[in-house]
Amino acid sequence: MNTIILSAVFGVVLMLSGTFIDNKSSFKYIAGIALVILLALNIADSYGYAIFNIKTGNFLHFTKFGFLFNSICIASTVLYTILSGKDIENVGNHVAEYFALIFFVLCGVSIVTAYTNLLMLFIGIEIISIPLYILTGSDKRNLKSNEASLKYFLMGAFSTGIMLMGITLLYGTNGNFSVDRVSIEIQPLTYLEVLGLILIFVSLSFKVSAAPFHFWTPDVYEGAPTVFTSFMATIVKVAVFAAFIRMFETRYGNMGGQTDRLIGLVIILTLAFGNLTAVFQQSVKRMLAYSSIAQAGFMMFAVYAVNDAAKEGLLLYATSYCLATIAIFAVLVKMEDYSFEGFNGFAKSQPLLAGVLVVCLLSLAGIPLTSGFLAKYYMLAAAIKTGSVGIIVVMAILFAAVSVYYYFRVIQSMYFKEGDVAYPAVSGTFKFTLVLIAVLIIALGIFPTLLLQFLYF
Amino acid sequence: MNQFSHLVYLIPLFPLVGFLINGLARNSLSKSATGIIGSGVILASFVLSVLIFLEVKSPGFQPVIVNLFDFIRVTDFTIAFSFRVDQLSTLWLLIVTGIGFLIHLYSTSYMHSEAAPHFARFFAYMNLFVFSMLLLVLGANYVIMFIGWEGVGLCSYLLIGYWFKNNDYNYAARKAFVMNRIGDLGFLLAVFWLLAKLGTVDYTEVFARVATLSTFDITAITMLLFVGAAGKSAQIPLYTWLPDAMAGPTPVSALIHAATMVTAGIYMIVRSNILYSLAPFTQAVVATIGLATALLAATIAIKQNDIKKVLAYSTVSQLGYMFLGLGVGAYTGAVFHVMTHAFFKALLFLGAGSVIHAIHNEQDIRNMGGLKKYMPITHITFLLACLAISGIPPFSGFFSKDEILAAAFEHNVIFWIIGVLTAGLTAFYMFRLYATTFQGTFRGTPEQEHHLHESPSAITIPLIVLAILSVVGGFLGIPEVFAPDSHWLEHFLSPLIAKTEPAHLLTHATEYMLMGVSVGIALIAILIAWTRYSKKPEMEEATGAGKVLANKWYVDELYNSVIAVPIQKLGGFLNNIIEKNVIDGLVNAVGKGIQYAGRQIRLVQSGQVGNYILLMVLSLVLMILLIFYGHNLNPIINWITK
Amino acid sequence: MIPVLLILIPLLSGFITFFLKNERTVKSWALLSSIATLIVSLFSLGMLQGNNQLTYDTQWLPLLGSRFTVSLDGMGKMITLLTAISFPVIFAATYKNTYSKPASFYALMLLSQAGLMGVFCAADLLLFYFFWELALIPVYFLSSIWGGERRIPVTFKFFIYTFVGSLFMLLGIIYVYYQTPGHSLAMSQIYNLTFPDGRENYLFGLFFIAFAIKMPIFPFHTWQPDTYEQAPTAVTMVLSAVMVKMGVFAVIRWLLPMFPDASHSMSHLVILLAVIGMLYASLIAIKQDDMKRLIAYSSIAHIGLMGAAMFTSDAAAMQGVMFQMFAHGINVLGLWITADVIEKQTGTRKFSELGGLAQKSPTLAILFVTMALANIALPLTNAFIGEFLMFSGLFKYNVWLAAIALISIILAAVYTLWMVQKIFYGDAKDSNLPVVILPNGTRLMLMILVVVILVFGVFPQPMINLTTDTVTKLIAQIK
Amino acid sequence: MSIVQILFWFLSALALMGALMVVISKNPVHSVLWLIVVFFAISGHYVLLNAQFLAIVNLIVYAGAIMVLFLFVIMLMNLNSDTEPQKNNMLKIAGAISGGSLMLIMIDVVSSSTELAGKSALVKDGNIGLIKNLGRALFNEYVIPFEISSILFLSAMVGAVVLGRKGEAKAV
Amino acid sequence: MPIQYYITLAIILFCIGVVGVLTRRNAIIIFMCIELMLNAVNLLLVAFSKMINGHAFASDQASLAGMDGQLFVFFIMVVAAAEVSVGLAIIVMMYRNTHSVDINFLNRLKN
Repeated sequence: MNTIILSAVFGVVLMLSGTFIDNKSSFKYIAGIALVILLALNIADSYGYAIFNIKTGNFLHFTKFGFLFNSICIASTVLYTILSGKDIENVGNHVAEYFALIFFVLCGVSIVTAYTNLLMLFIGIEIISIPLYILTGSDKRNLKSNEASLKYFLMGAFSTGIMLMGITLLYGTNGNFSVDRVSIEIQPLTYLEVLGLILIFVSLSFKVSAAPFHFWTPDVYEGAPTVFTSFMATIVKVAVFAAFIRMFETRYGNMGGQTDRLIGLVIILTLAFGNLTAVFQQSVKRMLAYSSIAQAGFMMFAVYAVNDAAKEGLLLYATSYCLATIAIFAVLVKMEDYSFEGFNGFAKSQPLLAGVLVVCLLSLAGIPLTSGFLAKYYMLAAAIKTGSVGIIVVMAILFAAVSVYYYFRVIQSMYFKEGDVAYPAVSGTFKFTLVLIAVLIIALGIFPTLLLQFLYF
Repeated sequence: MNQFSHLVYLIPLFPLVGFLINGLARNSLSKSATGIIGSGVILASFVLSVLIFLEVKSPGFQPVIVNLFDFIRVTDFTIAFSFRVDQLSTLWLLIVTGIGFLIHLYSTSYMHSEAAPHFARFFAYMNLFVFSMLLLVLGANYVIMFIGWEGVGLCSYLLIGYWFKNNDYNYAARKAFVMNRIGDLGFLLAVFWLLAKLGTVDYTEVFARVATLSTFDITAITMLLFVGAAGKSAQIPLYTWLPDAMAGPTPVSALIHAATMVTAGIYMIVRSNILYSLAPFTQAVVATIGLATALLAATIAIKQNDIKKVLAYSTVSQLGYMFLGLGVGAYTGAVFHVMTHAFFKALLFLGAGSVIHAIHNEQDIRNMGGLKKYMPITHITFLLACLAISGIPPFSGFFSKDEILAAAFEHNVIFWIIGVLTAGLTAFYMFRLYATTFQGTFRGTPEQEHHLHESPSAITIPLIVLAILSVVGGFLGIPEVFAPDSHWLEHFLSPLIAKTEPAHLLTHATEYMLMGVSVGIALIAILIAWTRYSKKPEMEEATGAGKVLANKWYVDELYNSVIAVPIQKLGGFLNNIIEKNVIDGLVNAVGKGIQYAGRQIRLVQSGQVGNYILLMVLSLVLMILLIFYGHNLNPIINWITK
Repeated sequence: MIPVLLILIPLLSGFITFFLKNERTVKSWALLSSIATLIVSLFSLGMLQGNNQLTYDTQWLPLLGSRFTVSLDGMGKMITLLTAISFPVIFAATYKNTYSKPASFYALMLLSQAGLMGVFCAADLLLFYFFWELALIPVYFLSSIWGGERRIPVTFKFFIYTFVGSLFMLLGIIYVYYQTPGHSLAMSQIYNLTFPDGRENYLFGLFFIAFAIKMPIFPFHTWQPDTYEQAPTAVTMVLSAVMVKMGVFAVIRWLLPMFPDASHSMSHLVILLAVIGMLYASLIAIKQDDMKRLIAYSSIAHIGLMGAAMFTSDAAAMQGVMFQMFAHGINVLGLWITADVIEKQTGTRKFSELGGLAQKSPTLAILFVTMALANIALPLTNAFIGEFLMFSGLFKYNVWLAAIALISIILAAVYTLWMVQKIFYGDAKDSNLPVVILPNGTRLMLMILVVVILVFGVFPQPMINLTTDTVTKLIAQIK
Repeated sequence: MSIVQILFWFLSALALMGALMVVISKNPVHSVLWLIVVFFAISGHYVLLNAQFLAIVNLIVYAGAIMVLFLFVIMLMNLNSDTEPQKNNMLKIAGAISGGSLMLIMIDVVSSSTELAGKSALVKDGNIGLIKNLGRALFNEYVIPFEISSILFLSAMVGAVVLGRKGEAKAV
Repeated sequence: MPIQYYITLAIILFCIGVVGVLTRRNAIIIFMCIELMLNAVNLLLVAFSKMINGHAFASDQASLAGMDGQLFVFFIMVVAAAEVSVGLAIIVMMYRNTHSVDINFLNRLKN
């Protein structure tokens, strides 16, 4: 509960501080400190030191998994703020509000990682979504930003409608909105429930940009101000996965025996769309958008498998994906040219940043020694553990290989091609944080236990 | 006793040391030092060989196996690096080291015009060759023999391509090596066959356990071994490398392509005679091939104008004889012919070398003539050798050839007829060569004539020695018909030769008749050749059938178009079409396909919200359909998702 | 501790190298550290099996049932020795070569050595996979940065190709993991698995593709000639001397013992492919005009033989494979070193532009010819031993296949001697090529290699003995 | 047919017609007005189901506030029927067909759902729709979602500020 | 009333909304159609809540069972209101820049 309340409070604080403080650059410090406090209190909460002892009834249930997920999201946001705080200031005048919205999103995140009631899922998703509509459109004079915002909004609202229909149908059968497993024995689901679950599944797939409900993703990610794309593509996306897995790990774990075929199809489609389309992209930013779809395809395995390995894997995946993507975006934001050619010769002018980028890209591509590898490993392991070794796993493998193609294009540009990159001077903190991320990626790639032990201790 | 036999490892060691010294210190040694080292080590080997021979000759000698170390030892089999001293190997030791030494001696003079490092290189190669040949001969199992087998092939390659600046020589060298390798392949397969069936390649054990092999196995093994022998001993179809090998310096031709290396095949078959005796089919094949080779090469030799080429084809022809002998079971005869042939063929080559040396590397006999007055010693020795090879009694060739022919007659009259015919041809082309070269008048340039001289003693001494051997060598195997029980060689080798059922002995009358016919035909041929070519040598290009012979029955061209060109074409096809377009093309097509798919799929991303939502709704509809109405699709879906 | 040292020395010194400035320092440092590795490796030779210095085991990923277990058996010792020899030889032989950013170059080289050592020492499947990839990444960078003209697409293809293969292996690993009773990936556990009917063949396929691409076995080989041609020669040496052995090694270490039945039932197909590949590569090699490409194809042919021999389940053949791994590594190393020297000094690798080098550079010619002879497996060179043993096993497996495969040794003679002839023979006057001067380090290294070639050609037994334990165990496992 | 039934059918027909007209009307203003008709019809249904509170809230929030907002925006933009170009007919048909098929499928699934067979909604009676009960529940059990939804409003407010305020400096 | 009627009605309304979203180009109309969808859901929720209540009503007239549904409707309205404010702000912002609310012109971002 700490996190939900405090993130809301901090959001309000930042919003209000906008009226008192003129200096744009001070907000990121405030936000940074607030985030660190939030992180600390979230961790404290996970060990039972809650400040607010509120009965959450059957709406929220806090678990280690949820707390750890929150921690990951908040910690990622901390890194994000350190790396990209300066760039947020460049988006527009409402810096305080942007940070406030980010805090509101975090509030939504901590709701969807802990909900036990469809109402909370709905509200949580909306709390996440609405600030994102706004952040996407925050570059108000930029037509692309406008367009992205409107597209996102229209489709988001539409998917909300679908989700509500799904929730309603579930309610119609059960008479309540709880997702907790009521009885040990698994009863076969009714038609109505299955239909409702499909609708909820579709809507959540939309949120995590799983194909064929991913169409908004590339456009929105490209149109949105790059800093916010970074935020959306990482923290928000993995949080929705937490919601997703919560939905299907509980009462609806077995969608009438139909889950795996549906999710299997979605996984294949997502991997295919994400990876194949990313191959053709000319802009790194848009490529990353498609890559985020592809990564979502892999994270869908957690939803497919819903077992212990899946949960562990999702945590690891979320972490490594967030770390790597945030770092890449942090570097990308400062580039003038988002095309692949814009990176030509980057290694020469910025060897350190290039090195970090390489680690991140390798992690995204799932090369061993980076956490991305173990994350993918866990996902595949989770899928295979369910006993169905088949086309989808092979497809995942093949598409993972395809993904190497576009990730390595960046590396090729940076290291093997000649070119001049005009890159602004970056602060020591920036570099340090990037190196920290790289180290984390590698450390987790060798000892994932560093992270996953928190699930059990 | 056997004190020297146990030192047998020194015999190959000497040449090896010579090779190392000459090879490594080639830049610092003077020519004379090189010559002394190079020839000296062979002499040392020869001396030791003689000592061992004396030991072996003594009655009651048992073969000595000198085990140096385990070459390859794996769970299934062990191959020892060991040498075997017995009658056969000792005999070959003498031939190899003896003639080898003479040729080395000869080379010190013949190759003297080479620069010191190259001179040293030459001797290094020669020493290495002798070393390999000795390994081949001494090895106590097929693998060691194979080591020497390939080693002589290598040295042959190195020596043929000794003048590496000339690309034609290089091609010839490569051809020799590759053709040898084809034969080696057969040898190797035979070795594997033995290993697979018997788990050993050791002669003693193989021959002891030969009874456990099926007839098919034995036939296969012997056939494969024969393929190896055909490669090394230049039999049909693998003979074409030998004439080309004349590209090397003449001593090389003498050493390798006459006296030693080409006899390796004979050695191997004699060594394996116990196997061959059990494989009548193989024997028939061997005899037929040998005979065919003898005839074919002899016909070709008639129309050759290069002095060395003639000799080369005569070598091929004589080898064919030896195989005929092997094929009809006259192992001793074959060995006997190997020996006599080694004497007179070395002599012929060295004589030819002497001639070539004298007229400054001219090899075309049409540009020679009348050399007998300029080079008396060469002339005489060459003539003796020609007589010997023609099978004129009492020269050595007569006895050995006669033995083979007699055995052939016993076996099959047709063999004998063709054999005699070939013998006639041999006499004809040899004396064509002799007459064209030494009789008549000199047809070269005046400048060449001015320089004509007899060769120095380092060349003539070996000639003389070999000439003596050519003349008297035949007395080692006097046939039964002249003096009963005087065939020394047969006695000497008898412990190693398979005991076959006694051939129905020819009556003395028949035998005399056979001898008479063959000698008569030879004499007639000599007469024709002498009279025809000493006055008016064949100067114009051959036409008609002669052209076919001059062009060696177009066998080279045939091989070229049937084997070499198709292989090259196949390589080109694989390289340019299959590799680039099919296999790599397939790999690249996957990449291209992915890019293409990416290009196409991205069109779905039209940018239109309406389309996006439409697609979402459609997918939703499909999903619901799939779940609720998709039972009919179950097999397909299960296949996809399971 | 030995295997840990073998991995750690290059790993750490590799990282240190990144921060060294001076080119000389970098080179000396790399050379020194690789020699240190070599000493450690030599040290291991003296240790008997069962010596606990040869294994190291510690907790690593309890959640994935994977432990950090490294150990050396006979084959391990042999192949790590090859790796340990290769790197100092490469460093010394190419000492005179200059690279832009030398620190990165040598650092990556050392890292790839660490990866290779890891692959050869790993006794845990996941650990093995880690190192398998770790060895690949530095090579990717090395070739892409310092390679030839078409380096980027070519190296990339190589990378993707091998990566796809290893991903399949990853699937197999995961499946195997769930099959083990204690959910473990330790070698001891997975060696004794039995799989449900039919599954074993699929699993075999998953692993085999990875290894076949790496070796490479026809028709998965097309990455190789291009990569060898485009990579900087030092990297090509690593690739062909050691890295392709990863595939062979992996088959013996993992594939055969894990799936003996499948290996047995699939052996026909594999051997057939391997034999086709031998002939195919040999025929193509005949038509090459580029020295590097020719050696590349010849390497494919040689590896093809190893690929065929591995699946014969014959002890002698297996010994041959192990021996040949070492022998081929040494031989091909020598060939590449010469190729490098010739290319660096004459500026070309094309046979059509070379010729007559023997006249001006006789030492080089002699050394090269010796190695060329080893390449065609002439007796008394090390390659003969290996090929002899392998062919003997292949022969036992199938006479016809062996006979067909043997044709490739004839073709080997054709193209190898062709290469010798075009480069060294002929008249030097025809070409305006400069004299090729062997730098001292290169000359020394080539001489050492030639000595090794000959010594093991005459006295192969120590090397055979080294790997006998592995073979015995393996054969027992398979049968 | 009872009055309830008559009302039900009437309201349903009204709602459906209104909904159709929302979609069909070319003039946005008409669409808004038809939507309001739908809302009224639905509110009528609420009343019928004895959910008075929701009926009122529906009218106030939807018909009153939201639709006015819509209307306001439409007026502001001065949109009329001429300004909206029609979609490509193909797309329209495709949209209609897919929407229609969605409807058919959903209805089919629901109607073949056995657990709903014979169940009916309690009309007129029941007191869960009363404001007293709803209010009590809202501030007791539902206080957490209730409070949390305030965050939603906060962010919507912030959004309105961020997006609505004029005068950003940055050019495209 | 039989619950099926309500469900059918709601689904029809919902799907009319969907069709509207699919066939119109005016962003505001599309948005309105989405609101229509939400209302269909609301209606269904209320109907379900009364169905559940009716179940309990038979035994206990004062039963509050099924109230969740009506509360949920309340929250949906809350969210819808928030959404509308943001959505209209976005549309207005868009209109300010392009003077159009036609979604077909939203095609700067594609492929």
